[in-house]
Amino acid sequence: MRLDVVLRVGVKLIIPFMLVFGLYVQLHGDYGPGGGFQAGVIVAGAIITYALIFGIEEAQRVAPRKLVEFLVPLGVLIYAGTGVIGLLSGQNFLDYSVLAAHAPAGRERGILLVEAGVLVTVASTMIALFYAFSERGR
Amino acid sequence: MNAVTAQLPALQVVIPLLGAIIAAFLRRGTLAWAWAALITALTPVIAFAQLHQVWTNDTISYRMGGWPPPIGIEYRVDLLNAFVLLLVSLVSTIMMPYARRSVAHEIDGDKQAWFYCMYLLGLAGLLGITITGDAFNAFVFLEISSLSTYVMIAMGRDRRALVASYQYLIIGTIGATLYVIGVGLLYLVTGSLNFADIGTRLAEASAAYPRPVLAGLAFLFVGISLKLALFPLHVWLPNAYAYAPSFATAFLAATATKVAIYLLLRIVFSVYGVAIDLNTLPVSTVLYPLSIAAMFIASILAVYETNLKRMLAYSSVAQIGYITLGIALMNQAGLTGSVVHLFNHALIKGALFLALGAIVYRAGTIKLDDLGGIGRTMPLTFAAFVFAGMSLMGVPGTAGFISKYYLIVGALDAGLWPIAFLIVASSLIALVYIGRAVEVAYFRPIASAPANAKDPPLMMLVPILVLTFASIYFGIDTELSAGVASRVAETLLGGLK
Amino acid sequence: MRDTRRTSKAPLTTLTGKDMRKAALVILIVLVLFDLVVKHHEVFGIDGTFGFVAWFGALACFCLILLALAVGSLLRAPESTYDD
Amino acid sequence: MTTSLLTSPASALLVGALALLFTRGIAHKIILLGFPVLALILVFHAPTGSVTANYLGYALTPIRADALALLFGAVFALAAFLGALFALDRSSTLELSSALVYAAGALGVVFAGDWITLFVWWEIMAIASTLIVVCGGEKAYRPAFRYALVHFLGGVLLMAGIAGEIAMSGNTTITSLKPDSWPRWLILAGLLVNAGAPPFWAWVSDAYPASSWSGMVFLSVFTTKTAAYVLMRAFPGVEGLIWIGLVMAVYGIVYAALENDIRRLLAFVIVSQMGIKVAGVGIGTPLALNGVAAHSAAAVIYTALLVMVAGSVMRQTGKTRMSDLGSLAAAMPLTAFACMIGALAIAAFPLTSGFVSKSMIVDAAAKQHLPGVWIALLAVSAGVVLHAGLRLPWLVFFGAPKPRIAAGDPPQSMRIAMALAAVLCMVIGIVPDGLYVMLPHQVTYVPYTASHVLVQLQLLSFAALTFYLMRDLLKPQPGITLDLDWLYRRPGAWLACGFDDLTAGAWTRLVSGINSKAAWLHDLLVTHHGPTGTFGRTWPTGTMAFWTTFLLGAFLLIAALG
Repeated sequence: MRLDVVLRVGVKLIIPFMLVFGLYVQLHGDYGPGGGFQAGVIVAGAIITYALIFGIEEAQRVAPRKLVEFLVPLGVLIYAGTGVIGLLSGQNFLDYSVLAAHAPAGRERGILLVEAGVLVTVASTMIALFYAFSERGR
Repeated sequence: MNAVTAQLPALQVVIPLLGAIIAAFLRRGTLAWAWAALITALTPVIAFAQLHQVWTNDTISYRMGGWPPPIGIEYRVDLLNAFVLLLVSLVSTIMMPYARRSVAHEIDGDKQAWFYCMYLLGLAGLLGITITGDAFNAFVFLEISSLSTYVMIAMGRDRRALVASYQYLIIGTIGATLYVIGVGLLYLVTGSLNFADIGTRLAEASAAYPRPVLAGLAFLFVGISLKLALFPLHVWLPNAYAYAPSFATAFLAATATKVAIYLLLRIVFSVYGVAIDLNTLPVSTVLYPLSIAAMFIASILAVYETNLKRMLAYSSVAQIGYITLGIALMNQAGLTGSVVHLFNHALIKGALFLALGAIVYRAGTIKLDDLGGIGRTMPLTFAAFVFAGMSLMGVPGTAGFISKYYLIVGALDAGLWPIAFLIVASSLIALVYIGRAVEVAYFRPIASAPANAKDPPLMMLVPILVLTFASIYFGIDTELSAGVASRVAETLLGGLK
Repeated sequence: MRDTRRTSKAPLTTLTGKDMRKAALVILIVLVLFDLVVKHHEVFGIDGTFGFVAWFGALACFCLILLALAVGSLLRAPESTYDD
Repeated sequence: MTTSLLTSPASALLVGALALLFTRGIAHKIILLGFPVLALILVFHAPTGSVTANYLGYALTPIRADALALLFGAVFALAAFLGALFALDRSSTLELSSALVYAAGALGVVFAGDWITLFVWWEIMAIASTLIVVCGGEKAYRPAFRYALVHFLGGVLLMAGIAGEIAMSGNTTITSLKPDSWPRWLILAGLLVNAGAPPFWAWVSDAYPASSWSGMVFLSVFTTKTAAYVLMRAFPGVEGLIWIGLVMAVYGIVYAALENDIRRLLAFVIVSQMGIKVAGVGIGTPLALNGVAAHSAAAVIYTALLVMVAGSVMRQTGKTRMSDLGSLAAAMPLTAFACMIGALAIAAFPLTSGFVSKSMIVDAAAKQHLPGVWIALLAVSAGVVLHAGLRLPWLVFFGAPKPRIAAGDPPQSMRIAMALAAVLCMVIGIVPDGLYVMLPHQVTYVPYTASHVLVQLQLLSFAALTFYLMRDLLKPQPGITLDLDWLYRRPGAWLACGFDDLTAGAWTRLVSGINSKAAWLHDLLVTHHGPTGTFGRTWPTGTMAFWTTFLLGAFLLIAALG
């Protein structure tokens, strides 16, 4: 497939849009359908598409295996860490109202952070799974 | 200080959870072990503080994210789960010093940190199931602990570990699915996910929709029964225990099934028992035959088993039979026996599996036929095995005796003397399989595998001895185990008229 | 008092012989004669009588020996009886 | 509570027994001697009153330190020390360690305030004492087995009785009982087995002489005396005990008079002495019970002394048959002297411990106006010259010279042990007040009146006269005297041999029948439960899913139908 110009150019054009769409789904998750899980899959899809067309080595130059495996726990850490901030500032665990001056604004910010954590973990897990399967045959 | 005390329920779960994530960043095995040991050691402190609080004051209720129940998730600590929390966290802490060498011996260097990450995740999951007052949250934690368990089992050296893990994964997933269907049914009829809240709404719901309420119980019961390895849904357990890394086996045997039993107690007594007369529910009807079948069939299986880990795994299935038998009796003494056996069995099996792990570490095999004379080359380890084994049989003066005593009294109170007789009879089968191991270990000529074996290093030996001592000690001082258990039984039966 | 003891024992060793036997006899008689001086608090009537304990001791011992001989003639068996 | 349990004399001795297993050399000896001394100190520091605990909902009294318990506790600790000192040269760690456990069991029984605690220590004693018998060597295995069986039987009787008593009265505390219900009869029977009462008394003369030269010292002290102690607590004044006791006393005298083996002779002496105590318990007045307590205390010391003498003779000469022994006084002067002190004490000669204790029981019978009992006790007192009082010392240490036996007094530690015991026998006899103040009941008793002394001197000297005149009839002869154990040993032997062809044939058929059935059962079990059997092999995941569905369906069905 490497020699297939149409695919290569097409994919290069699509990938930025996929990433932006991922971000859109991510941010839209506060009010409508969407959120970190779906966004994470879309972002991972972008990388996986890249890997399918340009080969696994190319993809791993963009998203190295080590980085991906690092991001898996990092996302969870962001999630749980956000919860811990509530604990540290004297509120209950996962109570985000302390993140900003107004409680509703704080909760909004908390959900944003939590969703970001979910995005990171889901995306990196998907990619890691893909890597694991694709390297199995060798 | 007060602020910390108020946050204890959250910390109980958050500390191991965060600890697990951080362990994943640590690359070196020893470092990850030290971290996991530190994190584990914090959990019984919290559990003890909570038990103390519950014992002296009252139930603790914690609002996750500040949302009041039943809308938000509630962490609710009463005597029963405070007791289980302490048990799980304490046994894990005692076992941690053992982990370093055993894990280093059985798992490749680069995977050790990953193993500890999974272990902490599993611990967090088990503690989470125990502490949460929310049915769906319990499902989430059930999945967290199960997933990490699958990984831990798959990390065993034996190739069959993968198959065992896969089979457990399928069965575990079926179990979790049934559980979540049950929760869904309850949510449909009561509109709540909070255990206590469902309990209060169930009377009304049961009058309006009797069938879904019963169906919900059926799904929850069977789902949890898969997790706690109730006969005949136990088949995943022997292989999972046999091929998992030694430390993981000991950890799972001591904690995982106990937490599942806790969940069953919670559903049956704190949810259904509050609203519905338990004698009209088919719980006892189903549990009696299965428990007794487990006590006998699994014990006899253990007699014929030549792999010591599988032998003890079958023994676990049989012992779970005793616990569920106590639940089936549904009276004060029987339930006390159940709860106290949950505690004692965790100690006993912890000690036994750790001893087996030490044998793997030194002699490299757990095939009974290859272990001739091991009792003489590993005197302390095997002495611990014998003492814990005596406790398993229920020799008077050991912890196991206390459990069986209460169960027998419970059976007699229920007017079921044949069951009391069966309890004694099945205990004798334990004598046979432990006796078989003793015969090989002490009276056979020393075989080649144990010839160069000796007692394991102190770090491994001390946890074995501590747990063995505990499984004897709690036969003499029954204040903590039986004392708490009988109060727990009282509260659980509070709903029963 | 130790003397009484020896009287019954000393003649058995080859060293002493007749003299000791005589001495023992004297002591026995003296012991019985003491009953004239010492007041026994009798309970059953017979126990305060003169020389009661003396003759009773001899008789009891005699009876016990007879009993022992009877038992012995009936139940004595070689040491190998139970060799199992 | 926990502290007082840990510092109880019994647990101290258990620790000592454990420590013995792991030490050697001088430390070993220090522990062996030190822990009994520690136990003795702890007896006197036992918490006054009682320590209570709760076990499985039963109120337990693991420690009840009243006057009686303190007396027996002190005597047992002292005896354990003497026995340990005597056994200092014994190389069998198992025997010594068991001896300390045995002593711990006895102390545990003494301080036990409830039946459950008592039973636990009772069984510890049974196990430890069996081990001591086993340590007598290969010849002791069968006697040890029979000993274990009898004590197992006694333990079962006692346990059944205790269980019944608790079930019927709900009371765990050891109090004075009347045998008016079957559990109490069972308790009494269990206690009497240990006391050496008929029909099971033969275990004493069967097992004790099989033990080693040092082991029998411990054995002679604890089992029977603890039984006397518990009888005192639980069944004082039960009239039947008087007659059982008298039968035991006469039996002991008669069999001892015929016995050839010095250690078997002493075993009969123990039963005979126990008989007097059991009879005292049966009389049951405060004076009688004081007498039993005092006599037990005295008997522990002088019996131990005589057993030590026998042990020394056995160890130094390798012989125990009196027909092989004689005139050892010159070769073993100190042992001979100790033997004489012991003989005087057991004969209740004035100025010895036996005199100040036994006369209380005899007097109690008189005070209760029991003429038959009184006469019988007097006769039994006279009969002592037939065994340990005169027959034993005469035949072993004096009497006709036998072919020269090259032997001397035993090693120093054994000599010291015997000397200490002898001194104790005399001290108690000369200053009885030290013993009297420890007695359970407040009774003023003056042993040294002219009448008492004269009665005892007359009795003993004229009994001795009879013995002297008839001595030739009681010469030691090889052989044994058949006993009640014949009833269970002979049929046992027949059974073991297969007593005749016919029955043997039937037996074989039966066995092969059982075997084939057993093999069938075994095959069945393996088919289903073996590692590759129906239940044992790993089921396919689908089968498991099926069972899950089945269970779910069954549950739903039952729920729907119910």
